[in-house]
Amino acid sequence: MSTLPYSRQEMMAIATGRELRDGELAIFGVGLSMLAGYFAQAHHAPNIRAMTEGGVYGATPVGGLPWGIECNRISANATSFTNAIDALGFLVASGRCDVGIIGAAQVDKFGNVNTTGIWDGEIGETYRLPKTRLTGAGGANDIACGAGRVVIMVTHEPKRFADKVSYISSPGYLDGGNARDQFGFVGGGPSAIVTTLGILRPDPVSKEFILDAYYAFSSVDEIRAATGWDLKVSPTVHVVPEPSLEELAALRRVDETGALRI
Amino acid sequence: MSTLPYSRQEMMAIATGRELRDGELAIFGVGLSMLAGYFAQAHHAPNIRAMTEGGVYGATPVGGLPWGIECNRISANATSFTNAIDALGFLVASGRCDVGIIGAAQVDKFGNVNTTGIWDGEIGETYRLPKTRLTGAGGANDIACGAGRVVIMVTHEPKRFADKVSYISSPGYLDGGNARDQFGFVGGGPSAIVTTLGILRPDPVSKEFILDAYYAFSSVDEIRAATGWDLKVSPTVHVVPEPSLEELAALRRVDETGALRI
Amino acid sequence: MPGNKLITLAEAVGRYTRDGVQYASGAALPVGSDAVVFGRELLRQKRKNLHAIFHCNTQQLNLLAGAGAVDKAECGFSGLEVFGFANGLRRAVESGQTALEDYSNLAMALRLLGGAMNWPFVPATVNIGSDIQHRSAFAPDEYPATRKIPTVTDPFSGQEIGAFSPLKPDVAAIHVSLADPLGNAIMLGTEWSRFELSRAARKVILIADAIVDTDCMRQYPNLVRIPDIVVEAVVYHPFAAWPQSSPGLYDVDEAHMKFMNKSLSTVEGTANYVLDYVESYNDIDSYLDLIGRDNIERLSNSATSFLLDPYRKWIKTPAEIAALTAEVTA
Amino acid sequence: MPGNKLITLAEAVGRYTRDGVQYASGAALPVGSDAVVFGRELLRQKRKNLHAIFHCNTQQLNLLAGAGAVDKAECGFSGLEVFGFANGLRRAVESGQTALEDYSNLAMALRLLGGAMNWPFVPATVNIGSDIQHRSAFAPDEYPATRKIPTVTDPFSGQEIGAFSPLKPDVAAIHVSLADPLGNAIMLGTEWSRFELSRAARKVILIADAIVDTDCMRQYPNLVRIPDIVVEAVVYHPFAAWPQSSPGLYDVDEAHMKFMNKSLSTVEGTANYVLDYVESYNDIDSYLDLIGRDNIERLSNSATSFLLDPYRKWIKTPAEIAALTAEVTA
Repeated sequence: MSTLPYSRQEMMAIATGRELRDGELAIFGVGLSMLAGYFAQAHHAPNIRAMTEGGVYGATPVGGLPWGIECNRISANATSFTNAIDALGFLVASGRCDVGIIGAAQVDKFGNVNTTGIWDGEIGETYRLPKTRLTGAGGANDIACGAGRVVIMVTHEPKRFADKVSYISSPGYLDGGNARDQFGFVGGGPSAIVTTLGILRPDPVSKEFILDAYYAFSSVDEIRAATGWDLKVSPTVHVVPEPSLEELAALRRVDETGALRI
Repeated sequence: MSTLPYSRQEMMAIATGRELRDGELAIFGVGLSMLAGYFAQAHHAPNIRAMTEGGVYGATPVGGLPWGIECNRISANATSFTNAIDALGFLVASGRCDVGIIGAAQVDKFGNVNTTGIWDGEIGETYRLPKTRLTGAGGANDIACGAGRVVIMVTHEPKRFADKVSYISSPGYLDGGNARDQFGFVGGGPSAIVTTLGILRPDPVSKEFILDAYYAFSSVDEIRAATGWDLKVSPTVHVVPEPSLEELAALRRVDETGALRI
Repeated sequence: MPGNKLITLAEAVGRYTRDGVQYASGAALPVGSDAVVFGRELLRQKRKNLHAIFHCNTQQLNLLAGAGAVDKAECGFSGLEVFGFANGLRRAVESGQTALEDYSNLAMALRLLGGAMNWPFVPATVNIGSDIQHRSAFAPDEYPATRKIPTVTDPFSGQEIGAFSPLKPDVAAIHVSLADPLGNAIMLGTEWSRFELSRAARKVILIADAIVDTDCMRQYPNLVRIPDIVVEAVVYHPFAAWPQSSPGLYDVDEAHMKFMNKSLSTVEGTANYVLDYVESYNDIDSYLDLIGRDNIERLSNSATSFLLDPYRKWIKTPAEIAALTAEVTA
Repeated sequence: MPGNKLITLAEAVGRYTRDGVQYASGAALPVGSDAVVFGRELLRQKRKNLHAIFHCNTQQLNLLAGAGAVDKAECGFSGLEVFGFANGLRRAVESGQTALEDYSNLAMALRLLGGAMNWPFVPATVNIGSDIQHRSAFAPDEYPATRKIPTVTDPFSGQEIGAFSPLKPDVAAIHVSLADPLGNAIMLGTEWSRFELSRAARKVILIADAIVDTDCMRQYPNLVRIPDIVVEAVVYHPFAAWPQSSPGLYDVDEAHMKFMNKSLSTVEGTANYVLDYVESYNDIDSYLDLIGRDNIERLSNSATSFLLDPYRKWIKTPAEIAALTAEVTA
């Protein structure tokens, strides 16, 4: 790693940012996903319509990674502040938002996300206490249900890539196939899982996530070993282009305090 | 009339204003009902929490009768402007508002109000065109469903007091008795019909409106003759106290342009 | 959609409307903020068979319906408040020209909320039990009408309440006090349901009495209830609500309110009104001439003028706006 | 309820809360506006067995739960954003001390909207299909939980969606940037769901960083999203959100955010924190001393300070506020 001119987190943020297209209405979660989103705006999507679930519009973070979606670092130059009903309801749950970026503590092969808790084994019929309580769904469930497509950002470790998450906080493709249809979700579901090692995308029919690409510094074998299910590999698996100098410069302008350089 | 130091409309407005108590959350409709409400605030209910369905709070009209609930005459000194969802939903339909004042083109013996149209005879099974189209329900339906109690202001004429209104725009007691219960309305229904001739109040059980009081210038016989159904008279029927000098002065301060003096 | 979105009124009507469109305005009240001038331009461009969604009737719907351009309308209130019945709309309804579907004012706001939220229905605890629920001008032969405000069972209590159908108009022309060229808007006075409408409509056009620099929005972001991300186009048009009022900018023109409504009470009067007050001007200057420069000065001398004070320093001149508009058209 | 409503923080907690109360705050986010100081006072007055309604967790809930004062909590997000897991709340949940019922952030806002509207239920197109719908910490033995987010049938399409239960907390302490003595309030920065909460709660107490004259509200009525008519009491308390931020007034105190959260990760650390940062001050001055006067100066030097500029001239001095508060108490 030390030989690379960029960190794995930076590669993940840039690969995530590349998923966003100019002009889209896009919602960014807290932390890394916000840097990834604002990187896209700073680099290749100047007309992206960026928002946070706090209802903060027209802003560009100042002073480094905002501490939260409502942090003063993002409130210092907004053109509009509204509220949760507006941002998560009118603009996201409605289906109006093109793309959202969310994080995950645990994700499974159908792109279901757990951010609620870790249990030892299945929870069972009784809702017993979690071994480790996490942060809950936040706005990610709303984004997962409503956004046109969702990009999931997650550190690639076996414990985070489970065959089945212990708790679905935010729905991916549920049991796979057309399982989302019975709930009538207006959003299309996760289009990519971008990790510190590569990019997974869903099979168009089964909706199982398969390995689509790896980074210059990773490999198919490394990724399969770091995945908690028997990860299938796309016949077109390929290497993700390394960050360009322009991309890195844009990212680091947004990530002023170097949160991604760790 | 010319011998009285006040007009019938002024008497009606003062009698309506007397229905309001200090500290109540009160909503006023457009026109005369607004003058009646702000008269109460100016005279005996200084701490009334007055609002209009536009979501205009903390205001006192300037320059005379406002042309509408959002008129600049009422927007010139407000402390808060919000919106319809707030005023009619959160504060009125919710049951939070203590009292509302509404007008009527036609009212029936159960306090049902028609402001939608006049047909010749019953409408029948097909929704045929009205002979005369009126203004529709506006916010009065919402007030009639949600406000703790409702005061109806109406000019006392036989054509306006029908045995049964041709169209229920805003529900009173519907078919009488407990008929409102099946719809679960949180509001209690109309507590009084204040007219240019007297005051009608509902029988506690049947909910039929009966004559409760007449004015110094009217009589039981005159009122019965001006009512389109066989109006019952309360055993405690009595004369309404005439406006005091203080009441008249307060009313005329609010009614700066003399809308009620006609 | 960041970027300068200033276009002319004529261009906005030309680009975003067509015959038969489901057109929303009047998420405003009959005496206050409404883009009445947009309705005039719809008539100038001969739009017809409109399906009008007006939270409340305004002089705009009164004019459009009176002139025969409206087939269907949905309203919460169809009068003109203290100015009385809306004679143009009334005539169109009584003649059968316009089918007017009645709701209450809260119902219309909730239907816009439901459209913005993309709900399949909105809970209704009002309008039920009255003839608003049981009578439908859009389905006159159904009595009781069962598809207008059907019942739904609350899964917690088992009780029945009503259900409103959400609204998602094709296009909305929303009057605002101030807009920047990007489409951020400030409304002074009650919002009525303009906030919800701006999210429910498929396309939103702002009609602004004044254009301000975006710095104004950065100073007052909590006032920007309509952000640029939901806006397609911005039209600058002073006195856009005339003869209605715009808090902070101008009062209601009482004389013209009465004259206009009286004109609309007959076919002939309406034709004359259209000739004199719709087809008679060519640009903003001649529109203002029509209102009358003295009249404009009088109406601008409003008891609400102080409400505009904090924003005056950011207001752009007509020349600056013309240059910005040319930039977009070029 | 017009009239001066200024009372002290201690009086507000004493008068409006009791053990077991359904208490709402945190219609705010974990890093921004929340009346954290109200939570400190709840602990000073030994309130316990609270049922906490927090749209999102904040340092207030983290502290209250960590100190063992919360039996039940309902949240959309229970972390501290970039500051990580909320250790006090997490410990309380993992030990079984606090039953935490999970919803999403939109769900919590909609449940407050539904409470404000007095609807029996709110349509749910989110949270359905996930374990948020099927698992209930308040009814752990029911699986799938059928009373938490039951289904409801859309009468228009026949499709099933979900239904949220509305929220009507007994009392809400709402942090605002500016309030006048009557209870009119201006929020700078995202409202999150404070607007809806102020109408859903049975009693509303404002906790304001600064008190302004009512003239400020009359100049900016569109900013007054919480009007006096829904407010019971107004508490003046500078740095009420500390260590969280208040846009326009002060930034997040990063060091204390981390220190506080670390303290709350153990029983012992929590006890020390309560000793040092809850029970250690007697009045506003000693509270500000605790934060540190240099620290206050640093935190007040915010990139958002310009947002407060338009209102500064109406801000009342501590002496003026003390006189007004004495007036109410007398």
